[in-house]
Amino acid sequence: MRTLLVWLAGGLTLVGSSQVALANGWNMPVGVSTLSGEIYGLHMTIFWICVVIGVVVFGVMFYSLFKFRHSRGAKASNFHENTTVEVIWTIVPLLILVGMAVPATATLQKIYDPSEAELDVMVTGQQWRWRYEYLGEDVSFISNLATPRAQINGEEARGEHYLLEVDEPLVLPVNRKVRFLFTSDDVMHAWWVPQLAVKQDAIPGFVNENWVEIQEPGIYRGQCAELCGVDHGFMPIVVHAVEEEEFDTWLAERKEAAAEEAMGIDREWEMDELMERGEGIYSSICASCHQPEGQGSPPAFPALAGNEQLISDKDWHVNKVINGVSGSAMPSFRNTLNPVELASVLTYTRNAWGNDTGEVVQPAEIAERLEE
Amino acid sequence: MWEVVKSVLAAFLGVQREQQRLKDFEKGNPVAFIAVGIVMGAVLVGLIVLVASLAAG
Amino acid sequence: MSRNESEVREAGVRRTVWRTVAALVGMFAFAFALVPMYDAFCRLTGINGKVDTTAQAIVNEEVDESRMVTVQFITRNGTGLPWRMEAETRQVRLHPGQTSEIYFTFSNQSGAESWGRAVPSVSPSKATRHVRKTSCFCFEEQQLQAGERIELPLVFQLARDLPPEVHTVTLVYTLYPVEGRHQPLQAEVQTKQGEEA
Amino acid sequence: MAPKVPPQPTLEQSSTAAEAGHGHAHHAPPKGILRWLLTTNHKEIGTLYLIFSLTMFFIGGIFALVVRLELFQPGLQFVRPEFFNQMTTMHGLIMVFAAVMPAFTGLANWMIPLQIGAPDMALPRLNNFSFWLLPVAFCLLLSTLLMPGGGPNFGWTFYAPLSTTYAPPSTTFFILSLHIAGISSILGAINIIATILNMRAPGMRLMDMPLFVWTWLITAFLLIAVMPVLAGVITMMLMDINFGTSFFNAAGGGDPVLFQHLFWFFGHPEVYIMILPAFGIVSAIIPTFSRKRLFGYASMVYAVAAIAILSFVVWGHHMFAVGMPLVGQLFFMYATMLIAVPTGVKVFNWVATMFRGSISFEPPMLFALAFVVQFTIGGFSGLMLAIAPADFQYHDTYFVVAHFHYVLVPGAIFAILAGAYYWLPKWTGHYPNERLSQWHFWLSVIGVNLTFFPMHFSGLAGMPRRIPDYALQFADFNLASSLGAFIFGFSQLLFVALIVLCVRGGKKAPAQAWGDYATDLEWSVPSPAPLHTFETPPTFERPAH
Repeated sequence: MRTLLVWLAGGLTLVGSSQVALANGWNMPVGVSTLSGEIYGLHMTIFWICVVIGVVVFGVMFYSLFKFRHSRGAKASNFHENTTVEVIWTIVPLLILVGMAVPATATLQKIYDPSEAELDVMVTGQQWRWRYEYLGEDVSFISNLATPRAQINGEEARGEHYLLEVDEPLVLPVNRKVRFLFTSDDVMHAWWVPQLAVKQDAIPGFVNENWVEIQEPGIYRGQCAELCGVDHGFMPIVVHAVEEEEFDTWLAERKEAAAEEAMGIDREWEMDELMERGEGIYSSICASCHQPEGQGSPPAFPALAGNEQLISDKDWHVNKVINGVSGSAMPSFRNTLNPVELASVLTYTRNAWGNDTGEVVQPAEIAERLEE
Repeated sequence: MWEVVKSVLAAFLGVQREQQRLKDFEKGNPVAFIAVGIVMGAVLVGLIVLVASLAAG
Repeated sequence: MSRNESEVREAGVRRTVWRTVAALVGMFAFAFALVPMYDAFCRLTGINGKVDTTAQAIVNEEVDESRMVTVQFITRNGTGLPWRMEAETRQVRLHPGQTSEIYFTFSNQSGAESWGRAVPSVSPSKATRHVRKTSCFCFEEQQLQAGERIELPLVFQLARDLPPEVHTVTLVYTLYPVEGRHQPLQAEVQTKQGEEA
Repeated sequence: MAPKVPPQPTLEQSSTAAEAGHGHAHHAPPKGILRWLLTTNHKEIGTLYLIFSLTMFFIGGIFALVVRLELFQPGLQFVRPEFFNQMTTMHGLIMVFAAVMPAFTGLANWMIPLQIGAPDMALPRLNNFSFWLLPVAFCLLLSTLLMPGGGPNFGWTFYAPLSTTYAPPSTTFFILSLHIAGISSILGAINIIATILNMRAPGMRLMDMPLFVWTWLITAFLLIAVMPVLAGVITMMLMDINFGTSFFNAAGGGDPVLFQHLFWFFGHPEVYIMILPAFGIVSAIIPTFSRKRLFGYASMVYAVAAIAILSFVVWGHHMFAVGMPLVGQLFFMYATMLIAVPTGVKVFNWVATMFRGSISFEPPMLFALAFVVQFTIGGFSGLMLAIAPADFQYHDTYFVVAHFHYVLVPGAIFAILAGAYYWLPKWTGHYPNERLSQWHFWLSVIGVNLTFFPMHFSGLAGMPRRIPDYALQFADFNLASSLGAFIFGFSQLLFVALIVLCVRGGKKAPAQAWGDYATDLEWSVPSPAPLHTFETPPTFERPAH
């Protein structure tokens, strides 16, 4: 009787501790989207089924190891076949799995439901950042890792959301179905936010579709989930889910800011205006390959500081940035940066780290070049 | 022939009696088992595709 | 082991070896045969958004007035091609069964003539077979002189039997450089740029 | 009732003395290095395979320790990300193609002729050639680490376009080395099929073969069917990289998803190739030390045969997040569930063998038991991964890493270690040192579980695969994993010490080293097994199975 109590107490503490563990950060998040709860349910159901089968199987096994020890003079019996037992222990798991297949099919059908969405967002994976375009709204921006390199190299203390923070989060409305279209500009990436239970590969040359309907406002963080090269671990995803009105005002603001930026193209920009803005863009996008001081890491990533070709031939430099170099890691920034941003980063790279050519690249010049 | 099909189905389930095994190995030639196995595999695949397309609706 | 027993064994070994070698060659050929089979399977079922690259005839079936479907057009410029591709309109609302014509403008920004190709992709993949294209710039490679700017049409019919649950069909065109197509003239230009890059 | 066999000269005598009762002149075998370079003896080639596999296991292990060293704490402390990606890729490639497969081939070369009463493999010279291809292939692969642009950094699954358009220049050497390793596996498989089908002792039919031989026959058929597909894929990659075709390049009309379909059509049968021989070894060890016949021998034989066919239809479960249509997702989910049952259920056969047996815990049995328990845990996480909607949360996270390491490390590698401990008395004539093997066993079990169990939680909590640095919430899990990895890594050195001691000395082992319950033919040969055995095939009475 006593051993039974001991076993019971042990079992209870095990289950209790596992509950505590599963709650905070040890288990799949329950998530905040309409489907993430169902997926969590499936996960926990199959998990507990496996635990039960495991306890039974290992129980019989350890019981036999303990009871039928040769050293205790256990005599081996001679049965070696019993097809009925075998049929039973094959059919039972088969039925359990068929039982699991039914809810799994239902959830999968919901995931694949292409019903009408109020908002379409195009998500494009690039080597080592994400670009978001609100289709039909003329709002699009790049989302780069915001964790400073110093924290990564251990020179500074690591922030709370280390490696899971971006400069421009994806802002989405709550309680509205958002349809995602995934594609990639170079290699395969995968867009994954655990709290939203959405994971989809971004394949170059093809488009994949998925959707989410977030139920609670909040900040949800995720990462790229398909090996895509050097900075695969450094291209996070941050989604700000906000109330519907707040989203509409934000979208209107961004639309107007984009329009105003487009207006500002033809006015004459000052050197330091462009330099200051260019430095921001350089550090968030270009530094990961060409290094913060522009020394690059040849032969893969050419140096920009003191690069004779760059300093002498401005046209060549502009062409490289706008059209990229096919077959290399240098992407085309033609429609990822607007003319003002292109002009800023070009002016910065032509005048920083001792390259001081003194030339200012005007947004109007770039805009005209893009419209040729 | 029906004997071979029954054995292959038992194999897919993963359960078989000893004396059935002796009989199968005794007179059945392996090529027949492989051929029926592949055919039954294809039938199983067809069945699953049917169920999947029905479920997909 | 007597002589004929070892001969029987050698013969058995030789027979087995040749059969396995045949199987190996078969499987290697099968691996390469999988490529066209995959293409055919994709076109048949329309998975992975692979659209037919051959013109299809318009089927005159009366238009299904009861529902409207939004067809979106998205253009993306691949790396390394100094072109710009713009769709005339961002999206169009159609009844299943209707045909529509959309113009896409291509402009070559670089100082040299170059070849490009637009790779199509459709989402959701179940709608792929129901987009019948009669003429599309994506059927063949396009050539643009330096600074040239042309408009090419996309004429397609949205099939009447488009599955009812599909409300939005997105056509995405990704523009890629075509390296293979080098005319002699083009070759020198390319190598000159090659040294500079 | 072991079959009666004429007494055979022992190892030392046979290599020097002229063969008893054989007419053909036997020139003195070459000495030293030349002996091992030119050997066509299945025992020597088996030893070569096993030694090669052990060295590669340590090299792959070092790469893994570099990975775990970097992941010990958040932040980049030791290696740059480019080198980290090379380490994860090379760890995968070396462990799969250079450690696990050659180890099973080595055990096959040693034991199959002995277990079916054949004097040697069907094609001895081909056997030598297929071994010596391996060092060439993997020296080439390891040399890519020193090439400009670094070695392969696109994961052991080398997905296009990362492995074609955006790959380092050394990728062509990577393709060449995989071709050579593939050819070596294919030639080995041909040899094994020819041996098993044609060179069994008279009286022994297909059905009397031990389960290790049966599982290896099925594995050899899988190898013949799948290695050419791998060769096809890497040839297409080679043409994409160097000859301007575009199989997998969207720009030229190709499709990166085609690569994944082709790779995993090879990939899934490949994981069965790595586990079926382990089923064979464990099914030989557990009955011997439970002193009881294997429960449901027929079911095991049939299930293993069925796996050979069904393993070709489930490759899609590696690609649930790639954007397959609903019908494809459902098909692969159902097919994976259907095949998981007959495979997983084999574990119950081993447990039933132990039930009401008379069990003793010598080293081989310890490893076999650890295999059964931990392989089942890997099987359960595999069952969870089969649920497609849940796989959207598991795919490409550390939960998947935990799954396949539980199935491969305490699965395939513990089975290889169990096989080694089980047949060491036959190979060397001495029992492995009891105390040292206990230490090796318990340290390995602690190391394996401390390394891979926390990975379940870091994966569920959202840590993706193949990242050199991670967010703070995964720090404790990775600390434990790295600690466990070092324990497991260094405890394998005990195994090396044990092998050296066992070869040189230790308790003498009789022919029937593990009691009279080991009834297979290899126990009828004296230990250490002489260089030439079964010159005259043994008469074989059919023991009731």
